[in-house]
Amino acid sequence: MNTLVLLLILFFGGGLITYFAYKISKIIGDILIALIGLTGAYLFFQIDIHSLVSIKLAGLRLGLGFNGFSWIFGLLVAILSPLALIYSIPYMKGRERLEWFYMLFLFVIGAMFGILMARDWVSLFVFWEIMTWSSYLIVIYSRGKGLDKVGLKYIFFSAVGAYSLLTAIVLIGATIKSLYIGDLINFFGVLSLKNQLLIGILLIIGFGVKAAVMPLHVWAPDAYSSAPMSFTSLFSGAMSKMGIYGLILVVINMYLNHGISSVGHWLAWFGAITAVMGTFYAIIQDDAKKLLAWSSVAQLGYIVTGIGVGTKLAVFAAIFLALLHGAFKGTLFMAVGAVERQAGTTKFSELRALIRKMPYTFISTLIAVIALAGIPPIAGFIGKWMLYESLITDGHVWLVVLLFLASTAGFLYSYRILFGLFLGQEEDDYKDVKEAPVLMTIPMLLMALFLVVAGTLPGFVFKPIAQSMEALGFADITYQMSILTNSWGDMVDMTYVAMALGVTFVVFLIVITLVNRRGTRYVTTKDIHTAGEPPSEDDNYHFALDFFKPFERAIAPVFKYSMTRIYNVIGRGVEDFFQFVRRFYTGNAQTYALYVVIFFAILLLLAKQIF
Amino acid sequence: MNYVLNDRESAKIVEFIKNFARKNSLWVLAYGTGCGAIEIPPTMTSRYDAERFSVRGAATPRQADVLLITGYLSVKTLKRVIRSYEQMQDPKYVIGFGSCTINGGMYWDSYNTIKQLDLYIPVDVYINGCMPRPEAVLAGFAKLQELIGRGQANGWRHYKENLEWYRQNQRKLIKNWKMPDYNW
Amino acid sequence: MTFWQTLGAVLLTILIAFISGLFYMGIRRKVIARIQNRYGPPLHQNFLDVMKLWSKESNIHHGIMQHLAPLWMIAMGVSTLLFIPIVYNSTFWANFTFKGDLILLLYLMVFGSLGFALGAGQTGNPNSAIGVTRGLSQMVGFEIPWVMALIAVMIQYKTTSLTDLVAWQQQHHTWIAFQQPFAFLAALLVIPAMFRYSPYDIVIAPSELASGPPSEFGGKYMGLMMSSGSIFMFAKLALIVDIFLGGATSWLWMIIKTLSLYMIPVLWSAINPRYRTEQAIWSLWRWPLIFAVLGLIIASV
Amino acid sequence: MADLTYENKVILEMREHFRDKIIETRVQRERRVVMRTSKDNIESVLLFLKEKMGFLHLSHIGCVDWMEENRFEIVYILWHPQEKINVLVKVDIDRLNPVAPNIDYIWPQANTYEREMREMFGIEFEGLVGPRELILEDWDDLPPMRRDFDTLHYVMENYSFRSGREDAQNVREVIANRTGEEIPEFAKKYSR
Repeated sequence: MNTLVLLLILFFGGGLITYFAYKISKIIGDILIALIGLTGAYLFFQIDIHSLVSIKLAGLRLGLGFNGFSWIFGLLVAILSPLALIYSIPYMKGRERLEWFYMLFLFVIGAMFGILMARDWVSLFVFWEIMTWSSYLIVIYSRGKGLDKVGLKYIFFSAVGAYSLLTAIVLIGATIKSLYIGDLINFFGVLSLKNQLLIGILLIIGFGVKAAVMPLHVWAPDAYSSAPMSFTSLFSGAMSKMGIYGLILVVINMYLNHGISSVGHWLAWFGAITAVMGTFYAIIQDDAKKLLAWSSVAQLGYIVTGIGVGTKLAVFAAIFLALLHGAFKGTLFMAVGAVERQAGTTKFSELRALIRKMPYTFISTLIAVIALAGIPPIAGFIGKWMLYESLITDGHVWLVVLLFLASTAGFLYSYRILFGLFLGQEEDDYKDVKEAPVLMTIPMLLMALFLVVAGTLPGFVFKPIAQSMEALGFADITYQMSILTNSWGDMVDMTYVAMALGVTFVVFLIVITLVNRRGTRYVTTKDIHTAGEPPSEDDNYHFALDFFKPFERAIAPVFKYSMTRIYNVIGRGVEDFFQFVRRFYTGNAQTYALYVVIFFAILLLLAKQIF
Repeated sequence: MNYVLNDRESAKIVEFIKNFARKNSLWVLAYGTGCGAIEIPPTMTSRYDAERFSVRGAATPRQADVLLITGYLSVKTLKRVIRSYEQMQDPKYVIGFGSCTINGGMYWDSYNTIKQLDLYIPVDVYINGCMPRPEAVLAGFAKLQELIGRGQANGWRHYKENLEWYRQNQRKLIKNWKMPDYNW
Repeated sequence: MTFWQTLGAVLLTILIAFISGLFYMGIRRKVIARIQNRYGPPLHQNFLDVMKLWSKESNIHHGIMQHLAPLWMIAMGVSTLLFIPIVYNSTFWANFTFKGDLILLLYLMVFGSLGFALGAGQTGNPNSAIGVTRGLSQMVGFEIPWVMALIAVMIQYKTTSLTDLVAWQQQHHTWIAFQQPFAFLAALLVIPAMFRYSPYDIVIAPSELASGPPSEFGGKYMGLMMSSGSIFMFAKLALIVDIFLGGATSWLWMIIKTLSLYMIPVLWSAINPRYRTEQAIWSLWRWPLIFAVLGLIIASV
Repeated sequence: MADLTYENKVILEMREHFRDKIIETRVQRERRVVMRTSKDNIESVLLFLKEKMGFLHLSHIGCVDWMEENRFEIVYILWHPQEKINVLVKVDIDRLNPVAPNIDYIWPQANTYEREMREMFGIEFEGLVGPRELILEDWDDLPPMRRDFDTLHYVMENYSFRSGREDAQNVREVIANRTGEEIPEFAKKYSR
């Protein structure tokens, strides 16, 4: 059997088997999902990029198969999903309805592979919807307070996306009489401008929902932070990249390759504003999950900007950042999940000083945060560098300024994560917190290791990206193992950066450790300068509330004059719409499915009359 | 090589250099205990300019070298002073400032101020007067520098060696001893 | 250039930057003392301070991150210095200048502060954390006009490489400060914030935060911090000299230019009180930002 | 001669309103009115002075230890911002059972004064909230401001003196001997 089909069967069939396996025994189920995850990764690497499966179904010609470009996203899914699954085993231990959770989890992974494999719009849409519904059910899996609203928000926006996707697909079917993605890309130039814009923008909305681009981002922070963290690492790390995948398909393959760059530039502006606002909102959060969720929105903004600008280096940077975002945000969500599991909360105002209790979690968080902030020599810097250079060399100065603002303000929440969770004054409440189980720390540490290696020798990552770029239609992709170059010929050699930093660090580490070694001692965090006041047992001077209050005061007008108004108008409109929609949304999944079917049927019926 | 490093003469030279640096860089902990603290601003600012003698302020005990006990010390403050002193990094020096630190001064019969500072923390230099004028303070610093240069300002070592005796005195006054342990 | 020559040049550069940085700080203390009608400490006072701090006989740390904290600073200071061209057209003093560009430097320059912030955070002292939040907020304030000024220069000269900028200025016998006056003005107004001198000394703020982030650092940790601070200060000055003031053809010129440039934040700080955090951010987003926007518009037109 | 109309008016009005609950009213000097009331009426007197008479500001609460008469005298000093007049309201409480009403609901700043008196004189205020320690720390002796607390004895017991201190004796006596002054009988006992 073809490996493509095998891969899909593995996840969808495996999902069903897992359901029953968990009914029988938890241990069998745990082993099974780890095996499925690893086998999936193994099968993925066995896939021949050029293999193609054609299925004829009810008059529709469906095709499955990777191309060079979707393979790179498949790589992300294939590597991240087994790690997330392995991480999930100890993380979810003791929770109810595990069979349900893992079945949906595997469905999501399978659907993501399906989306990347899909060569025609129908199977893409089917897998897209499987992914959406499974993830929706996982979001509301925890049955917490207020989750209904979160789920509703998510499914509402997903429905908007799905409907616009569907409309676009119907339009495509009506105009070019072929549902193959490749056909649309080839014949896109032939279409009338009206159709070009309509199809493209509908597709952008459809994909943009998953990529959480600015007006459509409302669902993301809540949904990311409400799902179990083991799933969120995949949700934010890989699933949001499906939206990015679609956006690249539309912006690069359809528009840019047929000479239309203005749509992309508009999208770039949306991306930059998303980055800034996402960062600002991340700064004012008190919950680590919420912070990371907003930060995901911001990071996706960078990627969208890169795609929108559409130059060679920019798209290269966007894909690189998309891969990296999968790695570091996956790590961060895993780390926060580990903290949640071990310490019981993720609120900055409650947590403090876990560094001595959870050192491995701290190290992986540290590296992931450095990557997030884009500081050399960790890999995040490379993506940022390429993005900035591409924008500067291409003359998009204001976009660079916006992104720089977002990135500098990003240091604020980067520090917040590390300080809020791991640093500060130790608290007796967390005296007995232990390091997370090995199965949880290993995936985090592996990804952190990847980030370090990719920082100094990014060529390993550049290689598959360059291949995918060629599949996208960019010619002359050159890359070197550790040297980055922009179109003006300026370059950065990452080995020198790593060497300068590393050698100085190590030399002075030796110096500072050896000098006066006998007189150096460790004191507890209670023994601090407090103007001589000896702190009593129950005193804790940890600083966590209103952490960035001065900064909030400084940027208050931004919230007050621009964002709040837009947000309120949108929010109020959306809320009103919710009230209206609520009547249709009975909370029963079957009813929703019925709606989709009815809508699809109506569209098909009307399509002939309209076009 | 080994011979050179262990040589007493070279150890002496190293010690001389260290003492030279120490005496020419006195960072004073900004900790005003009594009314004498009002003499510190004129000492530090334009009029008397202690900085030309390499004396400058430090914000926290971790950075400071000199603890200046400016005047009377109530029992409540004593607890804080001991803690601040123990948080300072060796070598550290104490200057008792004003007659209150020497023998109680005008508070000799107060129920709540200590009469003799060197029972509780080791004092390297006393400056008498009530208040000592900034000139006297500068003279005190000069004396301290002289002692450091000769390697005789060893109050901190004395404190370490006789910790039990000091603790006994301190505990006699501070009844509710809830201080973190001083692990050397 | 053999390996040993490069290594020698690197070490010499670091040494000269260290010595001149400490002397600059001494000059600053002297200048401020003279402004306040004081005699002031001797010029070599900072050397004595560093020596004394290294000769402390006991040192404490609150955990591994605090132990590592000054190391991030010195790693940043040294690597920043190595990527900045000091002497124009000199193969011996080239260091790593051909291996990096301005964007790298921008990010490299926050490496140490963030690493140090982690160490400051681990001390458990609330003052440290407050100082860090202030510093980060202020960083957002000054990075925006600063980056805009740099981008203006970059797009005007179509290069992001410092060596190219220096070469252009040397070949045309002019300074970018004259070619791009608005960007230079913006950079100039931002320098006090970059050096965290008054009125932008909200991070250290000795009277309210007890010196902020370094409040738990003493002895050798403080000593290494002062050493790295002097190197990094020289690197920052050299960077601005390279971008706007035409670089230097010899070490002497570099020292003259950096020292005169250094006098600007020093004199400005000598007569200023301290801002509050949001005031600092807003003051940076007023005139510097206006000049930077003007510079950017001129450069991109 | 100073104009004492408002001072007299205060007294008249208070007398009229409180009748015999106010005792010993007098104008001590210009802008200073002294009156005495009992422990049970002090709250209503203070409230009346604040709400009706316009003595909005509580300047101070003091305490005097009249050991021989076996009473504490608590003095509330109020200030009229418009007329610029002080009123001193005095209350006697029993020294053996020193309990006084708490008035920090009238003036919040009274809380600190009351805590200080609780610490220094051992006077309990009914329903006073706040840590017991204000200035002293870990004090387990008699409240130090009481006159029967022997300061010198306490000092000699707890602190040691450096030898050579000449005036570690009765200063009052030394000075009196120097000038040939005669110390009154009551002062001899409590002149420390």
